[in-house]
Amino acid sequence: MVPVAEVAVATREVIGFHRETEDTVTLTIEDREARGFLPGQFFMLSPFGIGESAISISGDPGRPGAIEHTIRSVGMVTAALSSLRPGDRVGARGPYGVGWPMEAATGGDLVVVAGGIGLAPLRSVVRQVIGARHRFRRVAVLIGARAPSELLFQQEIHEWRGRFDLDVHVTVDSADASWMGPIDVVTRLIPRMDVDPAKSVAMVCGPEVMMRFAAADLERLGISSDRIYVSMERNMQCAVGVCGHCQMGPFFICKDGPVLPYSRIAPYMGVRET
Amino acid sequence: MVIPRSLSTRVLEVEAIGRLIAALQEDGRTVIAPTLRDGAITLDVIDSFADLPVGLTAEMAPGRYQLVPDPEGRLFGATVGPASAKRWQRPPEVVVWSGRKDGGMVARVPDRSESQLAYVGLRGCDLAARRVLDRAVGARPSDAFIVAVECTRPGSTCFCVSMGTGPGVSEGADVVITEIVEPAHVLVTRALTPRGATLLARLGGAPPKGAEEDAAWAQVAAAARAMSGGIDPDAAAAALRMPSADGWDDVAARCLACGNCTMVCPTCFCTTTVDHTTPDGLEATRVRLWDSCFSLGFTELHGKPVRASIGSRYRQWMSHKLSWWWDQFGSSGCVGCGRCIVWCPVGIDIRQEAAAAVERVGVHAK
Amino acid sequence: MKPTLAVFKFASCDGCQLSILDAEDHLLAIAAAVDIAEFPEATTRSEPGPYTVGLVEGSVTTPHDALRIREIRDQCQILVTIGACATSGGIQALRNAADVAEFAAQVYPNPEYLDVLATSTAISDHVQVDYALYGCPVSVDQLVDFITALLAGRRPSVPDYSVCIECKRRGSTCVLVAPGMPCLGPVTRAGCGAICPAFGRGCYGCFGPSSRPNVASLAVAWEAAGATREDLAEALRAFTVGAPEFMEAARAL
Amino acid sequence: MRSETRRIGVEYISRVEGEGSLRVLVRDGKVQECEFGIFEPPRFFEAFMRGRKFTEAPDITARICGICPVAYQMSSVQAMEAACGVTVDPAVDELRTLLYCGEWIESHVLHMYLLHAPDFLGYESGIALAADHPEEVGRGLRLKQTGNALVAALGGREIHPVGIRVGGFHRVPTRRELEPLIPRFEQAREDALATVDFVASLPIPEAERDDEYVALSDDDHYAIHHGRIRSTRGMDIAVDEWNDYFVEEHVARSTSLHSHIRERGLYQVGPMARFNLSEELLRPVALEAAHRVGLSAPCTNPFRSIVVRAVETLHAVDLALEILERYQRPPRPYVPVPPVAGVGHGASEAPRGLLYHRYEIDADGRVLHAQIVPPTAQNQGSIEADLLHLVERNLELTDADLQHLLEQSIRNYDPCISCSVHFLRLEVDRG
Ligand SMILES: Cc1cc2nc3c(=O)[nH]c(=O)nc-3n(C[C@H](O)[C@H](O)[C@H](O)COP(=O)(O)OP(=O)(O)OC[C@H]3O[C@@H](n4cnc5c(N)ncnc54)[C@H](O)[C@@H]3O)c2cc1C
Ligand code: SF4
Ligand code: SF4
Ligand code: SF4
Repeated sequence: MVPVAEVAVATREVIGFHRETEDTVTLTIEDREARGFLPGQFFMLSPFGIGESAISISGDPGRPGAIEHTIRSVGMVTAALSSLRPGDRVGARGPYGVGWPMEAATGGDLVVVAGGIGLAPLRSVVRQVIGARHRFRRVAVLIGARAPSELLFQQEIHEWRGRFDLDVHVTVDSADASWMGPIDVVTRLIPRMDVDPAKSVAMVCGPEVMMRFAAADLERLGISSDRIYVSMERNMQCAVGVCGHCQMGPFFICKDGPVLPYSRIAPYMGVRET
Repeated sequence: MVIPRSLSTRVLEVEAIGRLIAALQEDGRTVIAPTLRDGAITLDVIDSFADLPVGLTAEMAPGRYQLVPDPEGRLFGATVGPASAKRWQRPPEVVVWSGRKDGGMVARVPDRSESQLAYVGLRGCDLAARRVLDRAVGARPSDAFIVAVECTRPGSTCFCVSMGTGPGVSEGADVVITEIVEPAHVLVTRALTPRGATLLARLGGAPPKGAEEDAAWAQVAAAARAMSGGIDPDAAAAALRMPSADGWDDVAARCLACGNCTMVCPTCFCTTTVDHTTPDGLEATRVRLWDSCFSLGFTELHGKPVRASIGSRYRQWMSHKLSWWWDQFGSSGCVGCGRCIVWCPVGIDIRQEAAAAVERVGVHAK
Repeated sequence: MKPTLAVFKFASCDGCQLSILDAEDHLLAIAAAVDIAEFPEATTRSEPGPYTVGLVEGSVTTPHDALRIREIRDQCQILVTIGACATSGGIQALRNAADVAEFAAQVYPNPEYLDVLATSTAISDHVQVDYALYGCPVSVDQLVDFITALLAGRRPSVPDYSVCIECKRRGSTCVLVAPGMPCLGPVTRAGCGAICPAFGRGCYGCFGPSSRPNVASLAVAWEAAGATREDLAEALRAFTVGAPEFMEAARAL
Repeated sequence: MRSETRRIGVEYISRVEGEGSLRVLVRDGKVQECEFGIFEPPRFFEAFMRGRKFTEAPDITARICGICPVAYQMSSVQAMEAACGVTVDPAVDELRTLLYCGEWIESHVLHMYLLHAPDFLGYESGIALAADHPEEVGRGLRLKQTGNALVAALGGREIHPVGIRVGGFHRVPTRRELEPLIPRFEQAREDALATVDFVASLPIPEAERDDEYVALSDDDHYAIHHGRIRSTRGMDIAVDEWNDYFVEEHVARSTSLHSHIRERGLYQVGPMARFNLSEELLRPVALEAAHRVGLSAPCTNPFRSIVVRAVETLHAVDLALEILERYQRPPRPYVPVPPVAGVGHGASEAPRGLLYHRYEIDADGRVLHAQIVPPTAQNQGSIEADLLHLVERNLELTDADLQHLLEQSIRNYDPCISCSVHFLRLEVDRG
């Protein structure tokens, strides 16, 4: 058996492009094999000859034949990905990793907490929820961005906010007077959530410190740490647990995660340089 | 030690190794065996019997390796050298794929690079390491032909007994040799697989006399008894499951973070991939290279390493080997070969560091 | 439009820029992919800036060169130092701890004609540098890979780990452990392919310090190999003597 | 002729290794000044060698010049071995010859194809030449690569190889390691033969000017790193008599150091010197090729040096092939060299000519004094003499053509300016 990481990278066509913010774009990539995916899983995308990066699926798991990725340009690979346009080809392999616990969340309340680009993998969650709204009880979506201009999926969030069956809050770290919403870190919204802690599942994605604060607030709210899920980020090269880079304690973030129950990962998040 | 009845046992004269090598070569295999190379007895491709380091052995200590003559003229006098089978099992540099911009990206990783190989002289720890490494990287065992050698004179850095991987061999090889010099210098040889038995039949030899077989058993057993110290795998696994970030300063002051331990370890599997392109940008290649969790850039995230201090890198390595490996792959990541101890330029000894970690946890518990 | 490439020389042996011409297999392909606008060692052609990429060889040793590097910086979108002279001052930085007037008097009958600075310094001591390629000389393979990375828009892979990693990839026996020779490999940046141990000697540090080198501990290994701390300090004060990590470590020994 | 002043100034001579400049001043049809200047900043090698271990000399002095590091390594180890009274094993010495052949090949080929041939054919560079003459340049690159491969096989890399040490090599290769080079050298011999024809076909200007030619010379070998120092005008001295015969001094019209033979004056070193002294000792295939293209000693036209280089390349390829074919791994890579207080001299033939080293070391093997005389320093006087000679005979040329001719003439010497261990900075008129 040849380890999966070492299988040929399929080249796929980019079929859609949308600029979200100054440094972030959403690409739609054709997926004829339509293997299906779970919200929270990711692909390894390779712009030809530039390298490879782990990029979450940000689109609708229900949409066949196409996969959306939302990419923030922070370095050479993500810059090259961001410069792709419909008709271009990109190397892609995946989906990889353990996604969000959609099953566990079914039938209860759901709290989604996203910071920055962390909204990308959670957008799949919200979309799946909307597609099967009856399977969840109360659903709260808390979104934080550094500034209004950095807020992703603005049109879509506007639509979410228009729905009565979603409790959507958006906050920014700083903004000028034209911003009508709250200016605060996203975790401040947590204590105000109107959910039933015992029957809630929380899904959190954002910078590591933000996730720790969020998890602490969620616990305070009464959601137990094994029902709080975080999506971790580590240096990742193979995506199938054979290159060693993404290890964090006993976990390979690529295959045991990236989504992990906070109860399991928290002890390691608490230790310096793990 | 329970060893299953082997398919056949023969006593071979020492020179029979020449025929064994030739027979493996006739079968189209490249033979890898211990040979003298640049000052050490190490695994490498050999052509014939003449390439074996007959009459030479090595003394090993933390950070120290010295060739010494073996007056008894053994073929397999030296235990493990710097190279392990990992070099062929998971080579240091592999083209993962290559392709043209307008075409696809073509996989290049050979299905199994080892199938045409034969190893002669792997030890119990080496065999265990092959299983552990295959398991870790999700590879099926290769069909490389393996002639193992049981250790009768382990070095001071060996601790296979504590890890349960040697010095006797009961699985993972086609043929097992015990080289004895008393009552006579012969190779007590048994086959563990049908193809091993076929090979042995080609070599001739005689059924063992009781004395020879007893000597072989006794010497391996004595070697096991004589091997002191080592690592208490359970205590280490427990102590390192949730390691504190403190307590590593001492080893950090000594550790060079040079990565030698991970490079020589037969089970360490960390790699890094790099892409290359032709100047016109039309062709690209992705190469996978051995890397090490001791490299500062290994954990780079958002431009900064997650594990910046040397202490945290040592902690990662040892915790992974001795503890988290159990969670991940159901065994220890260390097979007790001692390579990392010998080939650490400053002689850091995983046995001592593990004991220190266990001790620290013990102290905390009190 | 093709990106333009310019190669500049400061105090050096020319070996690093020669490495470009030593890239026989790739030379013409590179020359086809970039417009070599300035490269006096190879061509009479000399186009004015600005240039996309400037490769700078050599260290700054004269007042004139200290000015020239500023002009070059202004002309280059991406400025890359190639080799030990440019990245750390080169072996000629040995003068930095000595009396240059006395040095000059040693070598030249009329030292008063010399117009030199008291120090040989790295390019980055004078201007901002975008990338550095290490080595005395740079490795041809690394140089080619670097240029193709820039052309492709890839992050150049310049290792920061130790020579030991390459030494073991190459399959060499550790010379520090086995015969017990002093070797700078554990504190030296990889990139050369671990040539020295493969050729039967200890690394002499020509690629400069690896990331966070632990020289103090290496001293113990050198002592075990029969060398003194002074030997180690002297070895560090050689081809990359100007690299702060080596300079300070040598002082502390 | 009208009264006029012509100035030709080339600030930065290209396609030479290092930084050099050219200045010619002609007034009323008379050449007033003619200077080939070197403004390579000094790097003080001889000064910082003092106090270093004698074993470091090959690695440190290699850094004088990236084009001919092997020459520096060879002259320095020979000087140190002489100081300590040690002779290396013959088999190891032959391996040194092999290494040196590699350097001759790659350096000569680099110069011929990439730096000098473009002059004769009117191109700005070897790369530009390749566009119209892909076959020739391809051949040159292949040949150069073979030379480089040989240096790398023995020393780990092409530039500043790491193999050489005082007493021999750090490690000697196995026969199996060198064998793959044999077919490449067979190809290289074809390429080198074709190179002789190629360079002989270039339009070579007439510019005979007799000079005193100085080189190492051996009775039974075309000398590379052994022999006495001989000249075409009868000098015949041992290497350690160097300072009795050669001086470096200031001359009035230049600020740079010029080498002279005491009481005799200018001389030149390099391929033409070697050829003029040892033509008959060339490998038969090289000698035959030389004669076939009409080259025989004495050759006094510096523009024909490119042909001599081609012949020497063929010689080096053929010699290397023979050494490779009969190679057996020497029993020991080096002889131990315990330091002895004293003085040692070493000389060898760098591709561009004689390279002399002299060291004084103490009983601990510390260098007390170092003296290094590189070939380009010795040739500087002859280069200027050539320039003067050419300007005087070609005053009718336009400035541009004259300048081109003069630059080309400088390149005849393949000057390796970076090895100007002790050149002075020339005041350059940058106006
Ligand atoms: C599971 C997972 C999902 C992700 N999903 C997304 C997403 O949906 N959208 C998005 O924009 N980004 C996502 N990232 C982050 C993205 O992978 C990095 O930003 C990207 O790899 C940076 O590469 P670069 O070459 O552009 O940056 P550079 O700064 O040029 O290079 C960063 C270097 O760091 C290393 N590196 C490896 N992995 C990472 C990493 N995860 N983050 C930072 N550096 C890394 C590599 O060696 C890389 O060369 C995700 C990461 C993970 C692990
Ligand atoms: S950790 Fe050390 S002793 Fe254990 S298997 Fe690896 S090299 Fe051998
Ligand atoms: S020989 Fe030097 S570079 Fe190689 S492993 Fe040993 S210490 Fe490191
Ligand atoms: S091993 Fe060390 S000295 Fe030798 S070439 Fe490499 S970096 Fe330079």
